[in-house]
Amino acid sequence: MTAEALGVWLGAGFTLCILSFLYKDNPFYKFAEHVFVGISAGYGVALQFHNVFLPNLWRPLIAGNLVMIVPLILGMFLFARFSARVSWLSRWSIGLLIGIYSGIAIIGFGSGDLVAQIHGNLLPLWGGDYLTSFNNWILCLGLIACLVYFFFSREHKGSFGFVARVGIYFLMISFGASFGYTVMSRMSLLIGRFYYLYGDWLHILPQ
Amino acid sequence: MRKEVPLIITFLAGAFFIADYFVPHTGFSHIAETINGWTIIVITFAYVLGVANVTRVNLDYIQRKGKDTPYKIILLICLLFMMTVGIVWGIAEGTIFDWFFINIYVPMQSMMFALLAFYIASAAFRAFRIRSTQAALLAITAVLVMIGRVPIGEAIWKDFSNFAEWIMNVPQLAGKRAILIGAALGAISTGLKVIVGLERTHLGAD
Amino acid sequence: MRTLSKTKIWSLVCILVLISLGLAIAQEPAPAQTQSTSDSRWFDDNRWNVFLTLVIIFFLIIYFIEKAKKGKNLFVRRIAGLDAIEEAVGRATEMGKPILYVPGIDDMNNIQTVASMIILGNVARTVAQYDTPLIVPIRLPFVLPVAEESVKQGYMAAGRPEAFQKDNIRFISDEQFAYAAGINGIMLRERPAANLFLGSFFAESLVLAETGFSTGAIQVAGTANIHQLPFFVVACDYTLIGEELFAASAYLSREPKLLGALKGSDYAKGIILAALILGAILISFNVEWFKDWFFVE
Amino acid sequence: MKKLLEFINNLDRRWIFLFIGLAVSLPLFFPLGIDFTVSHPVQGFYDTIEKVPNGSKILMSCDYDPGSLPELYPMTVAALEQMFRKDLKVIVTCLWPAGPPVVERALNHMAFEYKKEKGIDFVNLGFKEGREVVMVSMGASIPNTFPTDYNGTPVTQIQIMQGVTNFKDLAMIVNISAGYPGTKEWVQQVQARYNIDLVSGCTAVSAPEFYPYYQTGQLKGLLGGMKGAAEYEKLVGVMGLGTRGMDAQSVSHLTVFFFILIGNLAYFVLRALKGKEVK
Repeated sequence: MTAEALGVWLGAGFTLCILSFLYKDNPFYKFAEHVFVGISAGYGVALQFHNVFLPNLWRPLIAGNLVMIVPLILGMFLFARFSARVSWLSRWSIGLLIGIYSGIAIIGFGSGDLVAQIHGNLLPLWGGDYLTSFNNWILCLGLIACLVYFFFSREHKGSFGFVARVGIYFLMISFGASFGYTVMSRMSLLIGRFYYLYGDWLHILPQ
Repeated sequence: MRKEVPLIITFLAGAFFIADYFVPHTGFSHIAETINGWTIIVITFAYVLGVANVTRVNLDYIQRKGKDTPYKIILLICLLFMMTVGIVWGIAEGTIFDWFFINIYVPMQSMMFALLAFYIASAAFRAFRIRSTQAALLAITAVLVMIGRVPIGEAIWKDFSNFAEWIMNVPQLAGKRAILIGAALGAISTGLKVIVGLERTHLGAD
Repeated sequence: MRTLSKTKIWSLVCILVLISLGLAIAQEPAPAQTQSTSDSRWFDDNRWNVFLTLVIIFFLIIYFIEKAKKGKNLFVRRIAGLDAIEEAVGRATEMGKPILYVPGIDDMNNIQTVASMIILGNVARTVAQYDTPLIVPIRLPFVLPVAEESVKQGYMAAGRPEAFQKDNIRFISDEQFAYAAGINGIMLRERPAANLFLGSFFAESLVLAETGFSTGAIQVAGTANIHQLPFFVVACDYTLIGEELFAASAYLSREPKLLGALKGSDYAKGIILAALILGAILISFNVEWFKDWFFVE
Repeated sequence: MKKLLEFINNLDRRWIFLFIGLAVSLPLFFPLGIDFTVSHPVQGFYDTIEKVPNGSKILMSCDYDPGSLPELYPMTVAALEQMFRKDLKVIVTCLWPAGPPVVERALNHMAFEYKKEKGIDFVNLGFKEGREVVMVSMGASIPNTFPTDYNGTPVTQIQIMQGVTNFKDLAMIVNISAGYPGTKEWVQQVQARYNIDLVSGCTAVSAPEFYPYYQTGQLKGLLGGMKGAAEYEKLVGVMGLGTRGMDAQSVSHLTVFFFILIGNLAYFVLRALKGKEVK
């Protein structure tokens, strides 16, 4: 048996272990699950070692780029968590990470989502062909109604309440579309697995 | 002091990276580039910290001799094995590390996610009840999109696919855009609160 | 005292080292740079639109937080979902059956979990008046003490600290599906009459909502993870959508930073609404400058 | 009648599991071969790549892991097919840790078929931790962010990387995305900042969320899920896993539709019957 064939048998075995969870929680599933968690954590460490630690930190450092001591120290600070006495040091690194991510997120959401999306919704309501104008009306009114639904400073009463109700209808359509697409996603994953079991493992699929 | 320094660091880092977008000055960008390089390294340590935590939690469990002890031992052995094999013999295609990744990690992770196909079908059957106008709209859209986006929909009605595409491009887009804008406002206000130090949950209780 | 001053000194030393290193780098461009053009502008003129937008939002949020801190009464409408929660809790107590409260699967650094804990405290206060158990399954170790504290506070606020049962705040498993399976077990065995799913949920939402539906419990859900909302909407009696979860927690806690942020983004939404309407009208009359101003480059 | 409805209403879900297993399996053995047309977002994906001058350098960020292989692997392979045919130079990066070995396989497989050489026609720069920060950092300098490729060769020794500093030196970005970090972050951090053409192939779960980006032109093209992959394969002219999965996809969707229908019928009829009894 070649290494490749052995691998497929092993993989198929573990696949079936996971699949058995459908019947009920059982030792096979539990075994596979723990193997998976172990393998994935070990995989992550080795990958980070070769793909980040060596090229981005270690090699520049031994090449004489002493500034790299800073991230090394900040990284070490994170481990201060394990000791109650110095655990406060870890907050420095966490503070740095959180600060950077918050700053970047503000820019990303502000430019890519907020301003750009408003720009995308400023559409001519008349003047074009009928279908385009009709679509633009729906986009414009739908967005306004949904935003009104998420407005918390006023009671949803009267005409304001009516608009909010239209808004929730648009949201439901939106969720419906997501539901449909999620079904598509999950089914494809299963198709992929059955391909593996019937094709790569058992070789019983018609070509 | 223990609390102030992290808050100052957070503020400086956040403000700097907001400014970085508006300031094209080369000197400014150089600092940003350096700090970005550091971040990539620090966050890698954070990952390793996570794994260290997993190890610690499981070792604790084994010491307490809980009923799942054998499983936890297996977990730790797998972790140690994969880590050693990868660090010592490399991770390229054709290594032992790669073989274990392709033949254990890939099939198992794929299957775990594929289980959701069964659950979504069962939820559709047992819990998807059209009890209100809202649920009805959701259901109708879901069914139209579900059938319209697969080939059989086109076999039933040749414009079904175009119609589903229209739903995606017009009514559903309006809802998604509102959510996008709302989420953007939420993310901006949370980010701001973190940067100015009003939100400190990430620094932990003291 | 002495240890504190020691930390102070160390902190100062570290800060100085960091700053000086930063300055050193700032003066010396990174080595592998091959950038040919150097830019000496201090502001990118194309980015005024994003700049002004952010300034307005920042101002609104800070302004309303300050206002809330000063004790100004900021109006927030009552979220319909809260009534639904109350009704579910009421029905469960009437039937004398337990209430299940699932706070999502994320850690305390997720703002949704924080919001969930606030709502949990309020649910506990209502439940405390009756002798119905409030079961709270937990996935992550950090969440456990916070949930215990919230529930305890709720019982104390209701004047019945002795009724608090620590055993009902249960750590299940930190594995996502094992956690879901554990909750399924609780639903099938202990038959809670009300299931509340509030917080950050992922793929397990479907499994939980389905089992809960099949046991016939009243279910109220709420999450800002948009991709999970469809499943909650179809299988639950009421669902808090996205921001409503945060609004509910702000409404209940009246905490300035939550309330102020909510108010601030409300006003931002008002401005956006105005811009959308104005912009659509202007562009329909072929006036382009307003739309062009929003172009991001 | 009532008994049947009650049976349906209280059906053990393992029966449903069995049904769905069959609905997905049978079409794999007995294909129906139903034809389908190509939608606009998919055409946009194809055209944007097609418009790039032959021989240009393209960044392909494969931000996924084995959990969504059936949807995203066919896209990766078909995109490589189109790009290698046009002799585009492909620089691959991954922001999800479990991505690189999978992409490495796709690259080696396609390179063998098109006789492309590693380091000259394509390179796999591997994984970097840091999510959005990696994207922003690449905007300043790609070689500083990725000093070596996946196997540890310094980028200074890789021919394709010569003259590549940042996004300005690339013709466009192709993103294959399974979630966070992925297309949303590429739009927010890179497309909005550097004005570079971006197309996305994503899981069906996230596709509806990206339609607003496609409408504004922030995304020039969008492949949603396995169906998107199948349509794209049709344009490229290959018969891949996406196309072959389509029949199973059709049948399983129909099955889910019937489940919703029957479930509701049983529920409402039963409720009406109970209402009568009470009266």
